[in-house]
Amino acid sequence: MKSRLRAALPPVVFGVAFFALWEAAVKIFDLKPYFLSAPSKIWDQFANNKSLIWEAARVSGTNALVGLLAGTVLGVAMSFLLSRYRILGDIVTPLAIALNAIPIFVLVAVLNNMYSITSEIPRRLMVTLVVYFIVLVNVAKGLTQVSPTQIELMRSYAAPESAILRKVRVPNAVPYLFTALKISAPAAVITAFVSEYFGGAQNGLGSRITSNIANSKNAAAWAYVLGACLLGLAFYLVSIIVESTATPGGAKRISGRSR
Amino acid sequence: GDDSDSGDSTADTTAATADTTATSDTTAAAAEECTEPTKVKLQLQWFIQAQFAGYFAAQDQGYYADQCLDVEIVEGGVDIVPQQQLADGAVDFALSWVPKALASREAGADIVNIAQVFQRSGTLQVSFKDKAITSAADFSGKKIGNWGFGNEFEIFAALTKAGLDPAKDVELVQQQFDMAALLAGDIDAAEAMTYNEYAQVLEAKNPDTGELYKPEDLNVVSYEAEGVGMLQDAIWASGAKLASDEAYKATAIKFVAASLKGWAYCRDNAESCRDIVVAKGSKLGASHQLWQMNEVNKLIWPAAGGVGAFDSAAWDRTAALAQETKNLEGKTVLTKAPDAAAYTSDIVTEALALLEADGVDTKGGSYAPVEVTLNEGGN
Amino acid sequence: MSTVSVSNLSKIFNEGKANQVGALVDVSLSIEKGEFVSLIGPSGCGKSTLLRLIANLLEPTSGDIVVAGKSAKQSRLDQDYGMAFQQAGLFDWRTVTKNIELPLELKGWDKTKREARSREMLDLVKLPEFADHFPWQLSGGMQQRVAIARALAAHPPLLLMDEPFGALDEMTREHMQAELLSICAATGTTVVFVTHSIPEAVYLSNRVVVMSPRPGRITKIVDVNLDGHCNETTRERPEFFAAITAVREALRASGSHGHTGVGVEDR
Amino acid sequence: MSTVSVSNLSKIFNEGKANQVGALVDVSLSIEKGEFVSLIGPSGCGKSTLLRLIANLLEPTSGDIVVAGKSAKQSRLDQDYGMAFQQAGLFDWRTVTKNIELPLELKGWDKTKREARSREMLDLVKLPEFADHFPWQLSGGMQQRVAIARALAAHPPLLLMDEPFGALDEMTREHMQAELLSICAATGTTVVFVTHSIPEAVYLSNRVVVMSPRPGRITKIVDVNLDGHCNETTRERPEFFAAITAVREALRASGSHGHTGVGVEDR
Amino acid sequence: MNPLVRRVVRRSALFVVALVFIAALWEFYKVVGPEDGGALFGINILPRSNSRAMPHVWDMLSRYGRPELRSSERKIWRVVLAGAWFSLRLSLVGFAIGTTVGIALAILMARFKVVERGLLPYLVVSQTVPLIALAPLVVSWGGKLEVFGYEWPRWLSASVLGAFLAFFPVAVGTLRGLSSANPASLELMDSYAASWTQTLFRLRFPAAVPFMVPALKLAASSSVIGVVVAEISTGLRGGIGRLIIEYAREATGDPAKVFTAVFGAALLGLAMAGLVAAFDLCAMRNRPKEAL
Ligand SMILES: Nc1ncnc2c1ncn2[C@@H]1O[C@H](COP(=O)(O)OP(=O)(O)OP(=O)(O)O)[C@@H](O)[C@H]1O
Ligand SMILES: Nc1ncnc2c1ncn2[C@@H]1O[C@H](COP(=O)(O)OP(=O)(O)OP(=O)(O)O)[C@@H](O)[C@H]1O
Ligand SMILES: [Mg+2]
Ligand SMILES: [Mg+2]
Repeated sequence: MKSRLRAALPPVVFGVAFFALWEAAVKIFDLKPYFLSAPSKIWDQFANNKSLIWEAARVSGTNALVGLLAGTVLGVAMSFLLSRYRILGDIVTPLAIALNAIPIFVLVAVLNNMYSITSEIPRRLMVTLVVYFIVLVNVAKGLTQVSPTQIELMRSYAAPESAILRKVRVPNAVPYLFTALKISAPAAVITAFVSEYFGGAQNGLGSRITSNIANSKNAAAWAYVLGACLLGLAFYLVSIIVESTATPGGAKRISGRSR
Repeated sequence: GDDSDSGDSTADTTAATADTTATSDTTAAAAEECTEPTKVKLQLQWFIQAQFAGYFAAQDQGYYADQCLDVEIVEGGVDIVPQQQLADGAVDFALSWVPKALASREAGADIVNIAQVFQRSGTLQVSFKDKAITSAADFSGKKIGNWGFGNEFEIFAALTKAGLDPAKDVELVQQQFDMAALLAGDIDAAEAMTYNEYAQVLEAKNPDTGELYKPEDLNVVSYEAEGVGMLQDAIWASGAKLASDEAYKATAIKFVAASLKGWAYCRDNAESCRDIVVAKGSKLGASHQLWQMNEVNKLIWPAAGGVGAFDSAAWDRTAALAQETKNLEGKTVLTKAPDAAAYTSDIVTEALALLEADGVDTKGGSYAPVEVTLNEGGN
Repeated sequence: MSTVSVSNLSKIFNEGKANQVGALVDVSLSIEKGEFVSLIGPSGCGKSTLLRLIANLLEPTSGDIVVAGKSAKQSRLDQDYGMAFQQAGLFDWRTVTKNIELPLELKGWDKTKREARSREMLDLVKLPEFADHFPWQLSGGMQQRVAIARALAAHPPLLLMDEPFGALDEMTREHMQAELLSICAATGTTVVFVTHSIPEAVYLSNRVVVMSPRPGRITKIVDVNLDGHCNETTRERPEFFAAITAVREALRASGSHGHTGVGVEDR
Repeated sequence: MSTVSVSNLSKIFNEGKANQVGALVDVSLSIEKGEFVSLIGPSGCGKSTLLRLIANLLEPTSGDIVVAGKSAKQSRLDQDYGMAFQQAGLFDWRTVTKNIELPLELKGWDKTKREARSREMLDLVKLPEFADHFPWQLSGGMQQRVAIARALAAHPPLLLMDEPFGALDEMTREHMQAELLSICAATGTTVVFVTHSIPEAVYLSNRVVVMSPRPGRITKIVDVNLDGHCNETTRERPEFFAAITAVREALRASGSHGHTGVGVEDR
Repeated sequence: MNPLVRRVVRRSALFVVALVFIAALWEFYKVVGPEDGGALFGINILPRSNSRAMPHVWDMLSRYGRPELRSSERKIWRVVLAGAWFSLRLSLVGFAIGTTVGIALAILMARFKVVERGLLPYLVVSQTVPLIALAPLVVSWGGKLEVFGYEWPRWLSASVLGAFLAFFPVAVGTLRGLSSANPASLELMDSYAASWTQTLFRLRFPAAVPFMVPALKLAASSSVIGVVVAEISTGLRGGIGRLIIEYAREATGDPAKVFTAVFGAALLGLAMAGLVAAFDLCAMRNRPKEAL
């Protein structure tokens, strides 16, 4: 108990100091509310608009979640294909690298025209794409980078390729999948906001932030930003929790391997 | 390219400066010769286009130089809020729509409207004939496009006036930067400026006929006609500096005068202004820019009280709408009435006097728009 | 009939390429049922390669291998042998028990039978209380013991072991050696055992096969005559020291102990 | 005056916590200048811990350590010793030469002097043609030889070595043992040497310190009297075998060889 | 042929194959796909295949060869290339700032555990702050700052936003790398009585390089994203972000045009990725090759 308290102390102290400085800066430099609001004002706004923020977070969060799930499923499926057929990997890998290097969100403008702007599909597709590549790269690595000794062992048992897949490759890839999820969870949330940037239904966090900023409602905008941070954090925490329940000692395995 | 050639015609400088001296004694010292022009930064709301032609014309025609000003015109962006740039001191003057600027003022930005350039609202809601949307009351149950970024208040005002709840009775959709959503039928009616997006529709090909869309294919709801038009492009200045800094005030007068003279030039030379804007690097096509020039002129001219002057009825209506209209979040633009210091007629009055002395027609009573043919893609 | 019979075996890696390696050249060896044979020699002399060839994990370049009267491949498919590798090669995501049960699972044993056997094996390697631990919670030596348990689990008639005791400390090692000998004695298991340690080879084996590298070949086979292996005092008997000396000399005679060569070790 | 003097030394890890480990209890030992002392004992008996304490890489829980007449800390700061660890611990990004030069760099030696010394060391460990190779291009045994060269490079008066020959094959190991002995004889270096191998301990040492675990303590010190260590035939002499037997018995007497304990190995 | 050259040639060839493959897929869909989109399993997942939504590949390619505007001579490929080059420079500056800040933070966190525990959670949170909320702030602050007597150039705001996205992966990756140094190696340095800085430069940093390479790759693409978003957001002229938004406005009448800019952004991303790959080759030259 005591040690847990001590572990929590530095972040709390840092946070308090940071917000105190912020609050003080606003007071001392007399920063106007259109420019930067004090944390206390932002908190007021957050408390007053909880239901609105929750509504908006639900919309963006749903987009992020749907994209996250779809991207994960597609990424896992594709990485299975890649590990099975080398030639496919040779063709897809350079594309994946190239696509990964593009600021993918510029595709939103294009996707919005390919689908209806009133639909959430383009946004979800965007998230799907981003997640897909993260999952693909990691899981494919996990499926192929198995210890040669283990493969040799399975062959000494005269195990068929399907048994090697089930008993060696898949379990070996599980921690990689979770690493990918930990990276993609916040990425999915951010992508969901950025996708709102190019138009569409005006009910998500991203569009609320822009419209409040445009209307000089700085504190309200930052209250939504706070909502955005909490949503991102929630996604991140959930992915960590899922990992620790799904793979006992999973984190340890990865860190052990990287050493 | 914003800071480029600010006028090379120094021929008639002397006359202009002589006039300035007569009206404003603070600049008496600069009377003889313009040795070091005052640097001025103007923040636009958006990218370079004919919507801002007057300022570019003033720059190009040397009107600013005549006033011994060296004006840098700063482009806007999606998230650049011009009045905030002004309040932060990053620029000296900014263009902004009145309701948005008043919201900033309420949030602590000390800015003052010194010239109301656009006398009318140019916002439309455009839809295809088959949707039968001829007034705001017809919005009910429809997908209504808007741009967000604070440009949507007239829609809310019209909805409110028609007895509709923006959060329930319509589906609001943020448009992209193009009109594709309207053409594709994703939205029933799109927000459009007379001078820009409306033209974009008319520049697109109708796949059914193989020809460009015609005005006859469209229904147009004009918010000005609906009685909910809010004041748009105005020149804003720093309130604190106006109050304390005489030199700034003098600069403001000269700047407004030269800018309005630029607008007068564009009224009479629409094609030339189009060329100036295109030369400045606008990426929009030439026929589109000419259309825009013409439509913008219609929003400015004729100006009964003189270009840039304040019509208190329009001002009060704008302020009232801004206090009453609720947006999606149930908030109004303003929570209380703007104070009297939100605009001042002093500057524009002196500027108009300058122009009158210069023989400029500041009312444009005889203004008549030209006919513009749009080409495909605005080219 | 010999359990393992290798004749004129050669293995060349990357044949015809720039990095061609003659790992084994013209190796012949015959191992009787119930015999314990150790392979010893400097790093890179082809001990592991020979073991892998017998296990049909590699195909020979030339020569014949007969295991339990069948082709090497058939005997792999029939699961006639158990193998322990130089590296423990445990599965991180399986508990110790589950690791030991793996070969049994693949053979299609049912659950209760598997569990009984794995408990028995854990007792043997003295790790009963670690049944539900994960490999990464064990020390290197303990991991290696689990790997040995796994190799023994199916009671295979032939054991192929590649330096299985390398990571163990001296005392544990001696215990494991004694256990291995008693198992073999009880079940008549044939063992081919790779080691770097001369005393270990001598203590365990009926015959010690001494190899030399570049190219890998057999230079000498030392017969060890220590009747009654399992005796605690064996290691202090003069015959034991005599055999050690014989193997050391054979190793020294085979010359090249690769001080300067790039003896790529595969661990 | 003794080079290393340890009195009533105890080391308890995680004191006061649930996972408290008494690694060493009340250990006293005195090592004379020029002496070669080996530490032997089952895994987890505190050999590495004792070496680390002498090197001042750990602080003792109680007791005194005097090295070269100074406190352990002072003698670390003065770089009075060279250390070779259980793992080679070479830096992947430095060539073999650069790895050997590392301690010299940190001592501020100039370039030419460093180069001369590293060449000399490479000759000693018989790896002169690998000077510009990177560690990962070397076999495990070769890497360990580089680590030994690094430990010897500064010609420290005291050498602390933790199973330095573990990864070497038998023949290379014998060569390195001979080299180490001749260096020590020539320079009068004092050595504290940890090993798992009884023959190695006996072959190298003046005294073999036998330790037992839980808690780690010294159970016996065996004096070895093999005058003239460097002889090639030493290993075949009866005195050699006699000393081996003595150490084995001391080890067995100390009993607990930790089959079932959680012998966390630190490698 | 040099194996490195051969690998590069093979990679490029495969890349071209992949591109052709994608282009063929695109055109194939245009033939079979529904004009106005459609549903699959009840979800409206099929995109519209009409030419406003999906222009023909050759239309997009030929658009590069035609002038940007009727009134100008400049062919679009030159404009896009110039835009990509402009944004590349901003991204490089952002990447440099982000990397520097990230490494500095990592060193600080590696040195003082308290800083790590206090700061790291907030670094994670900082990345979920949408750029759109920050862009106006940075632009305003920048407008007030003077750097060494020079006025804060407007483009620097874009670079700073790029840096804001880029610093995070670098900080986390480097921190992980710095603390990944083998405990045995750390003990070795201790036994040499090496100071913290000596250990940092001789051991921790070299040991961190393998962790920094993937972090830098992420940082490179993040800095591009930051810069492009900032260009859109602040209306900075000259870069690819600005072109995208300008061309997007014209998508109504000239749908192929916006694709030219999107591909320009891809090129930009590839250039940055290539840069990091070159660094990777260079820095990992003497490291063991990853076994596969
Ligand atoms: N897959 C392979 N490809 C190429 N060469 C190989 C391969 N496996 C082994 N070799 C080479 O074959 C030779 C014999 O290797 P092997 O692993 O059998 O040696 P070893 O006697 O087991 O050595 P150690 O005692 O180090 O384990 C070595 O020179 C090695 O480099
Ligand atoms: N840093 C540490 N924290 C906690 N316990 C430790 C630590 N280092 C060693 N120990 C414990 O101290 C005891 C002695 O460890 P030490 O490493 O000295 O053993 P050793 O004799 O060198 O064993 P080996 O032969 O396996 O190297 C062991 O029980 C070990 O678990
Ligand atoms: Mg081997
Ligand atoms: Mg140890």
